[in-house]
Amino acid sequence: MDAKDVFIAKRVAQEFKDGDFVNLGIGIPTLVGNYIPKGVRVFFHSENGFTHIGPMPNSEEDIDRELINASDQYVTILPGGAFFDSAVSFGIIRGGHLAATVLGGLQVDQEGNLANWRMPGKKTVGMGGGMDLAVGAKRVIIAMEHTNKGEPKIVKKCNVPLTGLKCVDLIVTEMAVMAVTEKGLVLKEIAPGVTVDQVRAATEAEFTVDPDLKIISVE
Amino acid sequence: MDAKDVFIAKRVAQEFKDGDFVNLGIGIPTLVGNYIPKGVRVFFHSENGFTHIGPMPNSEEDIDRELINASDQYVTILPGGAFFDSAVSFGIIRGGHLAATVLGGLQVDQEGNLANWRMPGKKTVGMGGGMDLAVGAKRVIIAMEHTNKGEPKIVKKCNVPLTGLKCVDLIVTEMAVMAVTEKGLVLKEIAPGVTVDQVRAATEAEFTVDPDLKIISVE
Amino acid sequence: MAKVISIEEAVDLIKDGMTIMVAGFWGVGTPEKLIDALVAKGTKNLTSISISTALTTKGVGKLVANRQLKKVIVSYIGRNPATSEQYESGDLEVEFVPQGTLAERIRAGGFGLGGILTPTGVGTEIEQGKQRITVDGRDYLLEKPLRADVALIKAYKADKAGNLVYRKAARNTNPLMAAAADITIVQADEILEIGEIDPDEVMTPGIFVDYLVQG
Amino acid sequence: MAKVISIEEAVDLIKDGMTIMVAGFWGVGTPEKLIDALVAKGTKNLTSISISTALTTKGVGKLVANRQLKKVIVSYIGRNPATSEQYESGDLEVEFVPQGTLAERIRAGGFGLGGILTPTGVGTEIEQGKQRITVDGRDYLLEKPLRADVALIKAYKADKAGNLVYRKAARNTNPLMAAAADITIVQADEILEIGEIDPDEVMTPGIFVDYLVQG
Repeated sequence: MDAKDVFIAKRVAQEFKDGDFVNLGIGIPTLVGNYIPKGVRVFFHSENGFTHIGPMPNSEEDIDRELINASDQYVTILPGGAFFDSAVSFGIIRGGHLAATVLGGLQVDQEGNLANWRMPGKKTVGMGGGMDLAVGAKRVIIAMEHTNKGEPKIVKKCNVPLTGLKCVDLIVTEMAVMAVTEKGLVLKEIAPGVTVDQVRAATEAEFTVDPDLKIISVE
Repeated sequence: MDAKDVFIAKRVAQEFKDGDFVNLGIGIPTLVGNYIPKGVRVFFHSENGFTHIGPMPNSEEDIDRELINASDQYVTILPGGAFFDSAVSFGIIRGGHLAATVLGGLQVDQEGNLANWRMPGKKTVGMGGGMDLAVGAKRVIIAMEHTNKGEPKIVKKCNVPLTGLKCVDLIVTEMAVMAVTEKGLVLKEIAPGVTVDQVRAATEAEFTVDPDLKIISVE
Repeated sequence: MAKVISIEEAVDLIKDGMTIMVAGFWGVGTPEKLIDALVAKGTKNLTSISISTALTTKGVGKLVANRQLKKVIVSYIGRNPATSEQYESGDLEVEFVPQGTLAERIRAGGFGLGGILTPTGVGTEIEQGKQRITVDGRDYLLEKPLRADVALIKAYKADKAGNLVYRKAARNTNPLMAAAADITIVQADEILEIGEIDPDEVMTPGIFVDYLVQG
Repeated sequence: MAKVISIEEAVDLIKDGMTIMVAGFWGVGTPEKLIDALVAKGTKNLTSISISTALTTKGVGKLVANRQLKKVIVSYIGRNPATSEQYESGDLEVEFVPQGTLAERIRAGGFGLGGILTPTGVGTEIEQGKQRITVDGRDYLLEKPLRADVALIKAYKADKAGNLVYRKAARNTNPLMAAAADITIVQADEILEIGEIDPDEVMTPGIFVDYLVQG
């Protein structure tokens, strides 16, 4: 596991309130589940049709072949969970019943547009439930590395196919936490040892700096 | 119970095939359930949320207060029935999963338009599930008296508010059975002792007479 | 996560002028204790969404009889003379919605749809003010979502995670309305501990439920 | 009323060129025995509607690998190299539909709706060729219903009236697809007598089901 990714996941995990229902996308977002602060109960929604995703089974004989998560991994369900069909599952997503979703990103632009499903020139595998999550969850948090091989991922305007229009609320990277506001991107927090100038150099988008800028603090 | 109404109900009851799911409206249509021919299994759908409506409970202690039909009568459910919510119940109706519905009529016109929910000048109580049944069931059978105090109910063009547009397939009255076809109304059967001229006199709509005109036969 | 509260606390969540959804069909599946408490409290100028206005002694009908409603969105008002009387006198606004359309509009409200296209009502009075859209040669009406401030739900069994199970014909609009309000309050015959309802048996997942009241 | 038939009789109902729906999510909730029999039969030029094309050894993926499909309507084709290969070579048409939209389109097909309005996909590539409709200030795409000639369903328990019960995450698209095809065929782990499933426990009412096959 990449240390940057763990750092991002830990910071994202601070975003939830006790009792929140949350959907985690694949990649860095999946890691977030490992770092929920003590005392905060977060319930995870699985788009294939249940809430209260539990840990993976301890042993082969604990596996239930009809209980997988959306990434086709055997999981368990915690007490209080419920199963439902795909229409209800996406009704939950689209209807704003999730406090948040955490998704990866190829690009996010300063208007909060998100691109994460298709990269021209690479294989197209489909959007799965990503487009629904992007427009449906109450808060859309993007957990991604700040740049791709030095190339900024937080841009003025996305130039790869969009997943959702003006849907992003918060961007968490290994360098920074940025909020998408009506007045544009606002740098809210920076990683320890990182300067605002370094964030600016790694970011194509315009952003303002919160007068109350904080240092990201994770355990 | 009016003898005319029983006659109509008995004739309508001949319209079903073994295994059909059917919804019966209030009034004459409700009577239809009493006269299903032997050997034909018809399953009744209750729009408040189940199939396989069974008979009314035999005694006070057999009543289940959470098991009523859409007319607020205590009923039972036959083996093979299932409960579901209102969206599924009307999905069944709208989605064409009912072989037929039997509805009453204020007016039916020669294009198959149906008016049965509201009579100007009288109290408006609402359409309930009637408009959904009119457009959704595979066959819409209207069970009604041929005239209202001598006034034809089968008309050239409905002049009271419509329930559904071009939705009626068959009209069964105490005088006649008429089919709505692409070429207009066709008189298919007449009641014993009734002449075509009498049907014509009691009908405002234009209709043709099936060359194979039959006499309605009920037990 | 559902919070168990008293009936008084529950009806305190409903303020004058709010829109409420009341589940049930002729009172079957209606949380009558919540309705009774709302009658006792006398909250006014409510808009109510329900299948019918039931009877003057049942379900939403009690709120009509007590003149607490300014508008009802329903498919049927027969059998409740109070509704007809207030409707005719102009004291009560009545929006008639075909029952299947009502169910879909509520579901759309809960599930984030901007509306649904239904063939129901095309060419009738209820088309007035609505957009007609042709899809693959057939005409449909665009019907918009319905939501409420508060949904009043009646369950047979609930667990403290808010998972609900209904019984027989009492299910009707309950699962739809539970998802379509900002605050969902459930009157349950039985309130069980978390884990006491099989997750496969749940008819309304707890994610939709805010408050539980002992029925 | 459902009729119990053999797997061979079941796949004989599927003809070259038909559209099929295949329930399941990564094969969980997919009637694999029906798929295997369809692979053995070699029926060609099918269009398939499913969440994903699963793996080459699972679910719809086997039909892709055996080149029996001319088109797939799916939300995801990752993890199945056969799909990607045929898609890139132009041998297989792929229509990508966001997963939640796919679920609603299938439901609309089964429930007689002319379509639904969803915010999903507004402003993205998948808006192409679709109508954008503004409702109360928010933009939605009009998404049309999907239906199939045959739906292939996997149940845990069925009774001979066709009532179905699913288990855990195997429910997914099963209840939606069961209602949205001209012919609905169910592979059930257990086929029970009528009356052996509690009517409150039924997840898909028998009215939607035509044929049962022992799983």
